[in-house]
Amino acid sequence: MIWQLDLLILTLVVICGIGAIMVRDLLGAAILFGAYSFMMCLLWAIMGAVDVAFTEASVGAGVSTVFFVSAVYHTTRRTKD
Amino acid sequence: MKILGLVIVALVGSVLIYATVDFPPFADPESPASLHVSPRYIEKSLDETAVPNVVTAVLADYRSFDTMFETTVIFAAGVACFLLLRIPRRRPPGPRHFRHRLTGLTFRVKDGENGKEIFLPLREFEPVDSVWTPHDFIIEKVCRYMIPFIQLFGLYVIAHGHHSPGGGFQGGVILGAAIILLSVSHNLRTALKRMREKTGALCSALGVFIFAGTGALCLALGYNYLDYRALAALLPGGPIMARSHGMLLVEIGVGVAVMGTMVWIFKNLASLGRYDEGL
Amino acid sequence: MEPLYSIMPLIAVLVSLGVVPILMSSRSANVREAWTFGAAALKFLIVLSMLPTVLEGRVLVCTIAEVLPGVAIRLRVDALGMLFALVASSLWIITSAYSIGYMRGLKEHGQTRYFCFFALALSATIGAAFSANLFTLYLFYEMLSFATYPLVTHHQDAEARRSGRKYLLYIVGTSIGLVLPAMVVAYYLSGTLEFSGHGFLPASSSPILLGVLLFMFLFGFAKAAIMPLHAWLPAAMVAPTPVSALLHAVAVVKVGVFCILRVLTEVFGVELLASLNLGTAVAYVAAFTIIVASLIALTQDELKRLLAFSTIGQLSYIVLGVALLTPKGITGGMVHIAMHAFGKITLFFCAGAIFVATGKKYISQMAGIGKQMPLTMAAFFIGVLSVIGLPPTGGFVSKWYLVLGTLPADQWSMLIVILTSSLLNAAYFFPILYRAFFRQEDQSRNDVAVGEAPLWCLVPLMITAVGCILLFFYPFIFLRLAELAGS
Amino acid sequence: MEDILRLIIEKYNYWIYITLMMIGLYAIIAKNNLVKKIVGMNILQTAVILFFVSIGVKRGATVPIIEHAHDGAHHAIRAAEYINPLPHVLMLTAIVVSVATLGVALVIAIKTYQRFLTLEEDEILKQIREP
Amino acid sequence: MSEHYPALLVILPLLASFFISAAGWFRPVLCFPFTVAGLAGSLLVSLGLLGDVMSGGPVSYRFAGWDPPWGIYYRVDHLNALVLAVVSVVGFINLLAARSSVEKEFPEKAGPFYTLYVLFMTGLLGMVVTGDAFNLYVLLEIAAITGYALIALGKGRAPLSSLHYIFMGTIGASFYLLGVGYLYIVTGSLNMEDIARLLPPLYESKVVTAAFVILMVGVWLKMGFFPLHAWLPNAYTHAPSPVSSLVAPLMTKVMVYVMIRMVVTVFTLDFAFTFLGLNDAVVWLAVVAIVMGSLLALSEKDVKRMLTYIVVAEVGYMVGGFWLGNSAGFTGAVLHILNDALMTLCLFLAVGNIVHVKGNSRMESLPGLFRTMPWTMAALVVGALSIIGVPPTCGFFSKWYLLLGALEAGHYGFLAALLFSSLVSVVLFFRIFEVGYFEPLGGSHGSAHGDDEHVVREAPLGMLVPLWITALGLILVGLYTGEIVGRVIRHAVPAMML
Repeated sequence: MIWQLDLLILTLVVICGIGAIMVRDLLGAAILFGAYSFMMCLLWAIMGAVDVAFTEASVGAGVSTVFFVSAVYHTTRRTKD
Repeated sequence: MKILGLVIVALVGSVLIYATVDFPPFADPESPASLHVSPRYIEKSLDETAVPNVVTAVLADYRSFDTMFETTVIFAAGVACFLLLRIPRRRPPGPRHFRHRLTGLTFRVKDGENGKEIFLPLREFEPVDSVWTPHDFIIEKVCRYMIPFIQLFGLYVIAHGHHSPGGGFQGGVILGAAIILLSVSHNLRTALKRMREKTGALCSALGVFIFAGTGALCLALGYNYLDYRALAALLPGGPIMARSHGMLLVEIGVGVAVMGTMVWIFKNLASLGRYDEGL
Repeated sequence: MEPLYSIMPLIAVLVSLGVVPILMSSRSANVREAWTFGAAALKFLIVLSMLPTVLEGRVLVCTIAEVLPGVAIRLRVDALGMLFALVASSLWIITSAYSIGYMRGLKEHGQTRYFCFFALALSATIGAAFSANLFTLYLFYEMLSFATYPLVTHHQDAEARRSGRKYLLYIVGTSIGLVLPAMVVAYYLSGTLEFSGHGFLPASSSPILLGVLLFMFLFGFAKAAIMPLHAWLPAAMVAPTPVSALLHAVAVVKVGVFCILRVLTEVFGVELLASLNLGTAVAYVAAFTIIVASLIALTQDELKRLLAFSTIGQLSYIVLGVALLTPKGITGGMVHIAMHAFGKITLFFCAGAIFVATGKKYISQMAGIGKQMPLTMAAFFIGVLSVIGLPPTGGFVSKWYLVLGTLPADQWSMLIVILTSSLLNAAYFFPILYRAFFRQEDQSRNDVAVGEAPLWCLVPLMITAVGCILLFFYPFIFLRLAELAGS
Repeated sequence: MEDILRLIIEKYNYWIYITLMMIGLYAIIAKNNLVKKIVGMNILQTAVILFFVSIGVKRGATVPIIEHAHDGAHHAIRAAEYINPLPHVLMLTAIVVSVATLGVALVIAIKTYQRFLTLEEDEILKQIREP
Repeated sequence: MSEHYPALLVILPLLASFFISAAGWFRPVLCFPFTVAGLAGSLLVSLGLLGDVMSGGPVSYRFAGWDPPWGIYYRVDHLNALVLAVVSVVGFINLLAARSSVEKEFPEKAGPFYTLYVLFMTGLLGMVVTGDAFNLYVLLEIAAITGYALIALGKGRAPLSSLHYIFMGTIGASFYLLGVGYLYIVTGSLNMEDIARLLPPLYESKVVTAAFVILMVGVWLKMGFFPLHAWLPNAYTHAPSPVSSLVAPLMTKVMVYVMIRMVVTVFTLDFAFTFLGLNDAVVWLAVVAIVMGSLLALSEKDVKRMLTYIVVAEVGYMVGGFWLGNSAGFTGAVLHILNDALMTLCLFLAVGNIVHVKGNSRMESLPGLFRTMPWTMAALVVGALSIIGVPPTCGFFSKWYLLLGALEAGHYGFLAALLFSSLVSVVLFFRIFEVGYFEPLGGSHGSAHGDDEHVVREAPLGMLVPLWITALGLILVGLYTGEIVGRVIRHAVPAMML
């Protein structure tokens, strides 16, 4: 485990998380959420949880994001907050 | 609402921080979690189940009952999406749109006399929605060539889950993602041709059934539920290998269920239950 | 003596419950009434069949289900219960007859429902009479509350709705708000709720707690209409008269009083009450109710309301008698259940008969009515005598015992209360009789010739009036039962 | 001071999970947009998963896949050499649950949108109050 | 076969779900029979289990043949045997009643509806029977996800209510999971009994305290305990009637069971009552829950919504009763799980019938109902009497034990709250009955007072029969309270409370 990398990714995770709920565009939020999931997946891979990381990569960063995008596509991108 | 949110967050956060102080240090090999139950999994699983990937062994054998319900959760979510979104009604009468495959020209076709539908040869024309949907040649082609490899990889992940990271769930998601990719890069109709709605839905239920059925088979053979040793009566290799085989069977079930459900949920979400063009 | 296990009490309770489905399914009025009668007669016979055993001093017991540790739904026929059941079941027959006349005479709607709930209410009354413990008593008490609600609000109009609301508020409010916690406390203190002839509350508990408990029970059983929780009774007079008659002269209010008697004699026990001097406190509350209710009755113009206030006063006689804690007083109080029931039901029947025949509800309209309806008013006169407590009517017997009861207790003030209230009773009843017999009716409204009420109404009230007189000469069964219960 | 610093550094994974959890919780409670709330919900769930995965970490241990499994030479496996696999198993399940919840939540959000034509909670509530 | 009962209990509905789902695609007519078969199977099994437990003591089952701390382990003692029977009975009766509504409201989606129905039941039954803290989480999510979907099926604002339920439910479940994680980090185990064995030396640890708090908050969120109840009324009101009458009686009760199980088996009473000493605070919270639930119910104009607030108040009964910390309170709480499940089922079924005939359950649609729907209203009366607590309906007896427990604990606030809520229930229900009884059917006042003309427009028999089974069940359970307490619940009372 390289702690500098670890710390960097942890910070990025938090940034992506905050970004996902702050950005005023739902599509952007969805993509940021995908990035968040991907960071998370990296983090877990670093921590040795390869199976979990694998799952998160395919589910969190992959399928979840697609779900989000299709939901946003069928509703609206507009948001007030 | 914002203030309430902050107050609640502060309250919960303080409880969590309060507790964290007493946590065993991070990554401590002497922490209780590392000493009590898990050592047995690491030390014995190879002997007891003949599966080197401890995660798979625990997932599909020691705690297989959890995993069965995990599959059930996914199945339930699929059924839920279907129940809520799917619009079972037939297409409302009115003009339809077709695109000529070669030229990309779009035709508007009205229904014939007495509401009879006019069929165009689907080899040359494809139905499209009234809204214009772009199609990109490069993406279509690249994806078309990638998808078989993705699927192959998915199968590998399921099959090789005993020895490397992966297993039914991850493989199932990858297989499902392949279909999703197809419908994103082309359109939903194309994906529906590859995997009809009924097939996906039945896969979803069938996967759960394979899992639960394997357990019930063990029960029928006189062992406890999901005790794969029972399968030694049917498969070669003795009780330990039977556990390994049982796990494979179960992982296949999980894979089938997850693939079917992921596609199923996506189809409903992407077309609002109408099963037309999709995204 | 050993209790006798018998299923008879259960049958007695269930008889009227059993006819409910038949009543509901029958479309014909005649069939319905025949069944009502049959059930009433059967119930009376069953009750009567148990009388000899009870007179021997034995009790009959029937356990239905053991619901809580140490508490069962259990029926037990003892002397006091027998006394009450005899009164209620015999009067049910008469009231059934009267109901038929009244309901047909006025062409009331919803007669099926009426008879169903009537039967249900009777079941609950007999059940209360035969309860073997406080819990069973409470069960039937509540059952009676809810079964009588549709009867009270039978007219289904705005006034009935208001009165029904008041009725529920008082009755159910007090039973849940006061009796239930009191019962839980009693169970907590003693671990049992069983009646056994003497109190089960441990004498060692704190006197303040016991005092509070006693008053929770006293006011909690608001059916007894002890002031200040009496207001529901005049309000409930919107009900059809047979309901008022049976339920508010016999069943409902008497169940309330009966519950208080049970609490005084079986939960606390005479010794405990005497040692804590709580009897006197209860007696004062009762005395207050007697006097105030009589005074209010003086001001009433609607006959049924007047009767209601008279009932409130009379009920407190019973409580007063027992609260004196002397043998004669207890006997007097218990016998008064029967005596007052016969007297008051006669009066209600008369009021109803007047209403059926003439449509009149107010005393001020009743001038000269004694000439038009001589039989009814004669019965009314007998009822009045009984309620005031003058010979030759049954009311005299109970009042005599009450007066005797005050003497050994040195309760001169109570004696004065009883005598004063008798005078007040006379003061509010005699003007009615005077108006009925000696005043001429207004000539302007004399164009319609009015006769007696229909026979179905008239006969029952004659029977009860005769009953009042008979009870003066033959009160022995009731006296014997009351003495058995008091000893 | 040094103690606090050590506490912070020693458990920084735990602090991050608490931060993420608070972000998620805040989004669910305070955000107005339904999809934002769903995002927050997912962040909350991943935070819990991060916590569990952090429990499993062991210094000096490797991924829980036993090497040289079938090479015949059977030497004793020491638990300290491998990362605790149990939290991983649990979290696989938790991820699945979270994606299932996500799917259902999005579908219901779409249903809500179809009915009210907005995803803003305050606007929906306004529509309900004054139809 | 009987040694496999704990597994069969959960497996039968799960296997049925496959057949129902498949039948939905090929022969939709078969969906309902498959559902009935699956749930009837698990009903029989649960009754068999109850019998086994009553005669032979607790039963346990090792899944996949692994021993407890390593494998998943189910354990059935008197407490969960009773709750299992309740859950399966309620689910089965409601299923029978659901058929007519489903055929009327969403005939083409019967397949997925019944699939979710059995999965919901699977989740609940599993939650009750499991002895593994994490397994409980998974089953909780099954029940939750199916519940969300079923609730969102309703009309009007149902999707929004369901979405709120999802948010709150997910927070609750995540908190639960986090609590389990906290326990895991200090003990290293997930098996409930194993955790209980390892915990005592760790009581001083802040982690255990925090785990307890978080876990309780999570569970309370799920059951709608007072300050955390905001999602409940909307979700249960706007759900389709067969769903409300399924979710409302069961979900809260099962969560109460989970709370009891967690405190009794995992943390042990020593920790929760003696070490933390939170009882008084929680009981006061329950008092607030009861009072507020009753008051909020008073302000409602819709019968179904009013019932949901009654559910909130009833949750207060059970939580408060348990936290009184004595035998009578515990008995009352457990008995109330049984009674309240039946009572709310009865009431929601009755309201479901009204909705089926009238289209909604607002006060305006009630006039004249005693005349047009006598059977439904009569059953509603029975249910109401039970909620009020009138003997011999079962509601009285649990209230009795609760009162006794409050008295024993010297907690007069709780005692007063119980009585208060009973009185409020009288007002609540008689308000309904007054409208149904006094206000005439049509506009004109006189017409309803005519002759006994029969204008009966009842719900279909398929809905009436289950309703009346439940209503009679209320009385029977009341009469057999002594048996139930003496033979089952008394053995479930933890030794420390005796």
